[in-house]
Amino acid sequence: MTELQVLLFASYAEAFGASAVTVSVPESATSADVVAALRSLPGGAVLPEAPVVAVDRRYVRSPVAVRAGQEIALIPPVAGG
Amino acid sequence: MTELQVLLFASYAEAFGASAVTVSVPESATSADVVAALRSLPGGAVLPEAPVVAVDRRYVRSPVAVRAGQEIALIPPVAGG
Amino acid sequence: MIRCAIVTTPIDPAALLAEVTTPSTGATTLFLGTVRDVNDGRAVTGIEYSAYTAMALDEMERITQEATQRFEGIRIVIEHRVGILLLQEVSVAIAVAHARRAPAMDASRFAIEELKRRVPVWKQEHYVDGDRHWIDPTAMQTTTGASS
Amino acid sequence: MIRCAIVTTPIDPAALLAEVTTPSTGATTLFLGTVRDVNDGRAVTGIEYSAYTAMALDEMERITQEATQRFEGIRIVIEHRVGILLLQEVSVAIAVAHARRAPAMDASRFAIEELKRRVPVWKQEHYVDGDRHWIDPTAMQTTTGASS
Repeated sequence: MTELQVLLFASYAEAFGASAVTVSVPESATSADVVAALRSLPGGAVLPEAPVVAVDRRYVRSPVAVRAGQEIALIPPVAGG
Repeated sequence: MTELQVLLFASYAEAFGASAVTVSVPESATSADVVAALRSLPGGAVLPEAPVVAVDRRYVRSPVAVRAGQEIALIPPVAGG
Repeated sequence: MIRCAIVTTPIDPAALLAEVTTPSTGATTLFLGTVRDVNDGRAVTGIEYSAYTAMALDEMERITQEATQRFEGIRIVIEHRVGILLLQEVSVAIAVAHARRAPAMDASRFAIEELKRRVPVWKQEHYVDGDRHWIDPTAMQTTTGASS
Repeated sequence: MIRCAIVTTPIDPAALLAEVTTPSTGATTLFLGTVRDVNDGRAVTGIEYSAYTAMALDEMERITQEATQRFEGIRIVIEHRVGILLLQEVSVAIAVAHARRAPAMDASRFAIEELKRRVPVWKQEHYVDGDRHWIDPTAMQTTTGASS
């Protein structure tokens, strides 16, 4: 298992009560595993079926392998402008 | 015959050497008659085949009857903006 | 809300933005036409704008009325400057505000396209070599390079 | 020429216009998003904007790079403000200049549409009754009126 930090923003940060949380996932984890781990935490019910994930400040459209050292973030529906 | 004043602007004013000229036309004259009269004046060669005419500050698309008291103008190709 | 003007002094874009923006608008657009240094390959020092002022104002009013009908709820201000303008000076400014961005942007574009097509304003470019030339957007480019 | 910024102080539209306009540009456009007083029928007192700043900047850079490829020769500056904004304050400003107006206008529209679609910025509306609501543009309007 490895520990990964996940950045949270806006409504997600509010629901989890934190702007970042750490989850334990297998070494060969994907972004989908990270989402599943988050969903089991208090506040995890806020997440939609397939929340948008960004890795190293880029959107990832389908599950990708993730590892410690990457900047992993969950992106609520954006509302800029 | 009646005398009509015609406003000139930009390249037309430059060619005629005046910002307004007076032409003599029949009582039942149209805007086309006004243009024909202008064409015979010094500088009239500058006019294209069908110069744009405005009467009372509105474009007229085909020859219309004109009379003294109206504001008649010849409009060179516009280039605002 | 509509206002159109032909002005002889520098246009203040920030003032136009403030004029159209209200607590009920959510999008404001501004279009500025500015004098540029090269046209058709010739070095320009400035442009002299002239207008048939009374009709230009009427035509600008008609354009903004049409814009208001097409894009309901817009607030629009148009100012066109006349006289001799130097490089980078603003010749025309169109400010539009609306609750939403699409009508604001569409109305801005409609207004500048119609203004260029219909408003009786003319420009004479002044070149580095002292020559001057009336701009005729309807003319084809000639082999002498003197038109367009 | 490209510049993108996330700012915490008021945006100065006139400064952005001056930044993109040069003697070689002939058309400058500005788009401003401003806070409006009513959304989805509820009286708004202000909006709190927050961002994933590092990624928002990267995404804005990517959008402006794409715009530069689509509309060659543009000069573009985007600023998005974060923090609590009151009615009529500017949340986002996009200034674009080009020799000709069509690329300037097209690039402005491209940039705001992409920004709204992609840049990780969020807003929480504050209402007269003290309630607050995260805005989700992807949500369908609900019967409670709580979504927009």
